[in-house]
Amino acid sequence: MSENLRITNNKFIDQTTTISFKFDGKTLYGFKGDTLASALLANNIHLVGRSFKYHRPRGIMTCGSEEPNAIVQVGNDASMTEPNARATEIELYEGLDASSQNCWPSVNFDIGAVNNFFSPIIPAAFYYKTFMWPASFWKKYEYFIRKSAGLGKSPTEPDKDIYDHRYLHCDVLVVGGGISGIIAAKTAANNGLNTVLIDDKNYLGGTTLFQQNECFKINNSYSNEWLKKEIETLNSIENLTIKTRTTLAAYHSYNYLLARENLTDHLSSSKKKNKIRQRLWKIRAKKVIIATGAMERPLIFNNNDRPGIILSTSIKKYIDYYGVKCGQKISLFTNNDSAYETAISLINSGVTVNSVIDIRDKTNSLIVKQAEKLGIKIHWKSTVVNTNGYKKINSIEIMKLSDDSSGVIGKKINEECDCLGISGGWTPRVHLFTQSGGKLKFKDKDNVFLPDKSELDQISIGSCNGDFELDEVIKNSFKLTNKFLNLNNNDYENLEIISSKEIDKKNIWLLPSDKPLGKTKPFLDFQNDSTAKDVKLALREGFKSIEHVKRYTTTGMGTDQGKLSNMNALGIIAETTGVKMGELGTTTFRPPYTPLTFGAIVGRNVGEFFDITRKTPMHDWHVENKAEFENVGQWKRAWYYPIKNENMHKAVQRESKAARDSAGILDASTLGKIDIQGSDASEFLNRVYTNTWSKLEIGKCRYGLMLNEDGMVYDDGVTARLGENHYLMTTTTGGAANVLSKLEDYLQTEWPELDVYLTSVTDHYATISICGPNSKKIVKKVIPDLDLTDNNFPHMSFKNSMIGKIRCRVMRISFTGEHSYEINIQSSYGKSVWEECFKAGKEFNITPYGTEAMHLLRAEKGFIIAGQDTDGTMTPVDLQMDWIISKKKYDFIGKRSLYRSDTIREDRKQLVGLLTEDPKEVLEEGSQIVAETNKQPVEMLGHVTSSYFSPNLNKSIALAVIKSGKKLKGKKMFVPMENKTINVIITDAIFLDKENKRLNA
Amino acid sequence: MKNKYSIFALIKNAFTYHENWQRAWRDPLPKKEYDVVIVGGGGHGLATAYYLAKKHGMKNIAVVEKGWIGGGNTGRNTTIIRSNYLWDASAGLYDHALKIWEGLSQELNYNVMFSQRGVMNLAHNLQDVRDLKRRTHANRLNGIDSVWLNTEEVKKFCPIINTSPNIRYPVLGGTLQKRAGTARHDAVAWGYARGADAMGVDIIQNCEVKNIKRNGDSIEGIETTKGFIKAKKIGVVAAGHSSVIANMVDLKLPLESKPLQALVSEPVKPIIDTVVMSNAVHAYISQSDKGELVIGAGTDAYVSYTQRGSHDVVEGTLKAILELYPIFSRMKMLRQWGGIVDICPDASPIISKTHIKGLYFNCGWGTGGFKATPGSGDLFAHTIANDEPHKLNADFNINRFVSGDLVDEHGAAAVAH
Amino acid sequence: MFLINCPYCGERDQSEFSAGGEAHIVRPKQPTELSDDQWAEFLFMRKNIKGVQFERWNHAHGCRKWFNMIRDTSNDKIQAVYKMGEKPPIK
Amino acid sequence: MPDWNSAIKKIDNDAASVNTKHHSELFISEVEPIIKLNLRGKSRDFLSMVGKILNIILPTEANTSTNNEYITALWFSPDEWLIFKNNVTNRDTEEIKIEENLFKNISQKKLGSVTNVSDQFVLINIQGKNVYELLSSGCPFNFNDFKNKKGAVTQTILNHTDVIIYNEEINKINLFVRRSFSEHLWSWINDCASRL
Repeated sequence: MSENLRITNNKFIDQTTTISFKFDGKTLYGFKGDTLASALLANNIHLVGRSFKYHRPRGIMTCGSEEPNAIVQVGNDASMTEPNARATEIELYEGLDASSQNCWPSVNFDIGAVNNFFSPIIPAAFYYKTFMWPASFWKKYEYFIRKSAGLGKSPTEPDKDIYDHRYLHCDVLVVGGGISGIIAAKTAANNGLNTVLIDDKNYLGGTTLFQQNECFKINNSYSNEWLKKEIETLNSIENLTIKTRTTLAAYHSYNYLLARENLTDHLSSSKKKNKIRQRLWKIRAKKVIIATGAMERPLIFNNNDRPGIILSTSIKKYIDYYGVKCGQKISLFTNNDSAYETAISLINSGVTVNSVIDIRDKTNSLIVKQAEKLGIKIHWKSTVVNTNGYKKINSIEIMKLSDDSSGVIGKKINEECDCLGISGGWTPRVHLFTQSGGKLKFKDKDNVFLPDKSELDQISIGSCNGDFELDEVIKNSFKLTNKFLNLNNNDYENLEIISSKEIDKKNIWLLPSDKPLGKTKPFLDFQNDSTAKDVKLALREGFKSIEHVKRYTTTGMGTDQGKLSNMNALGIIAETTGVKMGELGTTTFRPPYTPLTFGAIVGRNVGEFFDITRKTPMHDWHVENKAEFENVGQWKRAWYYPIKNENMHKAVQRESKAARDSAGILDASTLGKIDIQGSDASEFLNRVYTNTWSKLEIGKCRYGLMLNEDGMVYDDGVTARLGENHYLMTTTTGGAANVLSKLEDYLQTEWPELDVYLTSVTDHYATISICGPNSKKIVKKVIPDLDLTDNNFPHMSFKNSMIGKIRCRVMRISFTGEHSYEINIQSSYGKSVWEECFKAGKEFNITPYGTEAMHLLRAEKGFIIAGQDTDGTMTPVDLQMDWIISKKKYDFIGKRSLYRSDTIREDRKQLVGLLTEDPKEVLEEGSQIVAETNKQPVEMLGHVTSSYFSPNLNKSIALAVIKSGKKLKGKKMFVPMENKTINVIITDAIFLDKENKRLNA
Repeated sequence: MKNKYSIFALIKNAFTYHENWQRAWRDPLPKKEYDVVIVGGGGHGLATAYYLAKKHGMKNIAVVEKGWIGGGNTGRNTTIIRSNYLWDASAGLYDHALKIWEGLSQELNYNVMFSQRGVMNLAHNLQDVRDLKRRTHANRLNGIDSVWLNTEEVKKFCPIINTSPNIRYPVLGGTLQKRAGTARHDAVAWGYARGADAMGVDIIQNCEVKNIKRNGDSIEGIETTKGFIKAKKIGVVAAGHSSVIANMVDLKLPLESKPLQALVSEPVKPIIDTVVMSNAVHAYISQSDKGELVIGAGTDAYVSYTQRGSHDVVEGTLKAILELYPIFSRMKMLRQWGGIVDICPDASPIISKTHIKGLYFNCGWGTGGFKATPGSGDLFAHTIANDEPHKLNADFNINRFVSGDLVDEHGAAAVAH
Repeated sequence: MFLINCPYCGERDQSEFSAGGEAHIVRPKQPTELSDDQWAEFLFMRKNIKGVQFERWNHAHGCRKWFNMIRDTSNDKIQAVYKMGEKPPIK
Repeated sequence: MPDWNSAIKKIDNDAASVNTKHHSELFISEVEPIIKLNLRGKSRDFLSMVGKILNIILPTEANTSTNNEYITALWFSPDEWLIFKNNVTNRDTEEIKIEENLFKNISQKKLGSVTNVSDQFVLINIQGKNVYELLSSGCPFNFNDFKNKKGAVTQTILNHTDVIIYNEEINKINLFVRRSFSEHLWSWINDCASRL
């Protein structure tokens, strides 16, 4: 560490604890409390990166989140590396390993800097004007453009860190822990309001914390000492929650705000382990007080981008807060009073201040007088016309401004320096205010955009509201807070405040040089290398809107999102076009305020918590029996149960055969189940299904088809009439939630006169489906009391019974075409009853089958699956299910749509069966069907919706929808695949047991 | 005559410090009367004007834009271009556009950076597989270069995708259209504006339409913030604001305008060189030429003209991104924004005459209008010039909502783009 | 994220609700008597208003009740909520 | 006689029949299935009939509950309530009696509906100082008033899952979650609790 760059009497950081870290592979030392930036500066390292386009050397420029240049790659572990981190925000920790970005082979010698040489022919937006010839070469050009783009490197392995979310509801949220935020938070909390104060730094106090100057005093103390005492009292306030290292990222409507708390980034790697890295606070505040302060602006002049050129107040913070000298011989260049505070701090710390170059005519505020008293040389009404030094500034050239300040006059003065502080005035941080939808107004006197109208319950106070002088900040913050919260507090009423006041303000957005503009490099956006010349070029070419200029020149599109550049760009546009800044308006500030990790936004919802996993009561049995699972919505359904080395095909063939030969058992618990009660239950079903329900006998079941209002099939299932006014409806697995919500919608909105209640019982029941010729024997063994004779218990009926002391409901319904029973029992007993069925079925080789075999079995019978054989464009008529549409009913959901000119067409796509000429050839689901083979392009008549090899028929079968399919039975068609064409015959959609003998067997 | 853009022009202009570049387009005051007024200066509107002038010999054309050109959905989308649509009508429409994209930079003498880096659509469940295969077969027969990839091939084409079978919704395969890709969205608007302007089209910015004046069943002109402009024909291409314009003539459209959000990360060195979309887990991603990851979220379910959606949607999208690309957890969202998309019930657009003579609508592009820009402009220009649709947009008429003959891309495009 | 005042449960986060589109589009009592045009009007055509819109919301993850909301779609400001069947409190 | 099984796979192999888990300032336990009935009705007759049968006045104020020695009734909406037994009792006999009695007098008399949802929901009890820290990790509901209000009820979402939360006592809540979601939520709750 270069000792001479540290001053030792600094009180803010812990100079007794040394921390070692690496930068570009070199081991360096800093202190606890340093940022990476302050530690680098203390090591006399200014050059930390290269710019985006020209690869010009870039140094640390600020001390905060608006830093455009000092962005580094942190860590080199493939899973934990972080690109584009700001050196000014990284708290130093033991083992920190950072490196510069966007340079090769090194930041000191960067090949990419050749672009700087080409800069004359690559002005803003040059790429729109070239790389077009020859057309086929664009791919090659693009390869190089892309290669040179980007700053840091993405991790290449999954993140090992954990992120978290937390909701927070409060009366008052105060954003910003500077002097105004502290006053507001204290006032709110002391008056019983549940208050939260957040700040992105690891301390409270803002810039006042290190403002120790005779010109700024409160009640006879230095302003910083007064503030320190205020901060000390905060901990004892009951209603106040303070969150430091917490950045307000986004301010959404209805006072919904997102803040990111950094929990471990400042800890050494051993201490980070197993801790949550970042927590995203989702805050709902009744009232919001924004106290985010203001940002210093750079000045725009020739070669204003060299390492060693730093914002003036940042230099002050480095010396006063971190005890780091940014240079030994510092010049300051300003258009306002702030630079004088810096000059005085530097002198007090023994740093040489060459001079202050001030574009204003002589002014005599308190602070300027103090500077003069200390003997600081001031160049009034002067400007810096150039700077020198490639990798670090070594001198500046100063000239007098002409009378009207449009040019420079007189002799050029060369001043040697190793650092130049610049201050172009202050920009209120109105980002959050505008994010929330607030409208800005422009204050000409101060050249600032300030909060004006807002829809939300919020205020801005302090310098983000345009108060820049200490006394105004305190008085107005307090006054506004009182008014906003309807309080009559007088804590801060009678303070005696001494504050230097800025008398003169002057802005020249683009400072003149002795060279023509074309030969200068006045940078606006330091990261993206856009200059004032680029902005002027855009304007010349007709890009007048501020958004056009931004997009054309990329000004403000760097990782600082224009925090430093936007105001200057606007100023230059205003100066060039003669339009007032207030009329130009600003570009929109979008969330987040500073970049937010994807990890924090997602929180714990990764890996197993990515999405909910729903399980049936028998799930563990399926797992124990080696089932493969299929995702159906959020459900895990047993897909098939391979034995030994069986592949899916073999397992499904075996399961499907067993179900027809003897007995199969299926977990059908995922089907949606809705309990329907009420005196109008039958009428309700009449309206929601296409068929008639009023005459269904109690104890019987019926299949129903539900349409959308547009006439297209939506869902289907079997509904049982449990009592006079009582039904149990089943829906598809995937459709369950939507069907219930749709039915509720109709009941509550369209038919409130109906006395009907719907209650979901999907999870209450486990459903065990047993099918096959031996199913009856098995059910008999499990429920001996039940009379299973066909007379007593025919197909499409149900019986209530008991298994032991537990009630159950057995339905004789079938989705496979086999003789089949569904046992419904309370879910807690599902697994146990399933196991009993299995035990009872053992002698019949009962075979568990999964959803794939189920699909195969129903296809053999030509039963549709809503969502597979339908796609939202199929009517019941298209499905050849005309029989299910009641002709007698006046109305049901979707009925009218069935009679539109298109839906009554006879050549619509209709559901048919398909058989392949070669019975072994299984069609691919989704493949298209054509009538001619030798034509290109050829009309596609339809597609295959379901296709299987049927082990029971020993041939390939398929369901398909085909234009005019009904009429085409027996016709030959073709399924063209990539490398062959398959011949098929259109058939009836029922392949097996048309007479339903098996159902009643 | 406009200067031609080329590397030589750049070198030549370097000698004069680029002080002599011409305006890309003029900034005219509106004339009293135009043959055609296009309402909406986005990509589609500017392209319409361009093709009206270029292909239909019309000279007296204006584009009126209430803000700045390209400032709506043109400048807010995730720039994906593809044509692998399910239905013949859609495939015809979008592939017509894709073919124009392929020569657009040269045609406009403006580099729109059309980058055919491929678009992959992933399948995460068995129904996805069926749907995507169905689409691929249909595409192949329609002459569109779409192929099915199994999981290993997906991984090979884009190695950073998490194709582990142990994730919540494993990747079961996907489709790839190699001719698909992305383009530089702003450049499309600017390029068409420059091209249209060169042929005499007046591009009038900051000119908001306040009312449409009609005389019985035909239109007379538009009342704007810059005064009344007489027009023989009016083509409305106002995207999210289509209903606002339609309501001026008591025309109801089958549209809902909803917030659609997108976001970009900070720029990083190339890490993903294709476009990957996933409907089932609602995420799509590409990387811009600047290095930013460009990520699209879904729409909110409610109507809003605020250009802001709810945070839950962004969170849900990034959740899906991290499921598929866990390596991006430490990447940072740089900027997030919203647009207003007008969505038809069948997720297909309307390019149509109306029952009012001289009034035409091009709307309902929902979440995926950018990719169609050149085709949409060409076909809409045809429809306006001939007062009847081109065969490629005949199916996209308003009347389909009456007859029921929808072009239902919903199933295939829960998340379109 | 809106803060929605469910007329039954009180103020809740938007994530508990689902949106149901324009309100007061009454399902025709005699659909069979409508022309295709009239039916399409009911089925698909929407005002899609920029400004004050009447719409339906459902407290899907709370009391499951549908209710009406008056919201300005140009700024998302909710002006009132009222129960199904009630008259709008604002014209 | 079939056995009942918890919906949540037991990871700790201890003897208890339900899952329990200790964390710092939190104790989380699954409650053995008890009778839960969903009641729907709008009329005054409905309310008085329920009152007569159960000897309880159903709460009509939003987000509240009522209880007696045996039963607690939670408000769901103006026409929907959940009632559950305060203690595990002899499920197979007593439950059926209550349910059948209500069903006969309410559903069959067209006063409303009565639906057995005992196994529709799994009941998880969470107590300790960190209860609301845990809940606010995944729930947008404002618990500021709720947490001090014994008997308060809310239906909301916790980590994207529908839940019903009942404030049994200060820092002690009952959480009802649909059975098929319960194992996932249990896992999330414990993951979250381990990091509070």
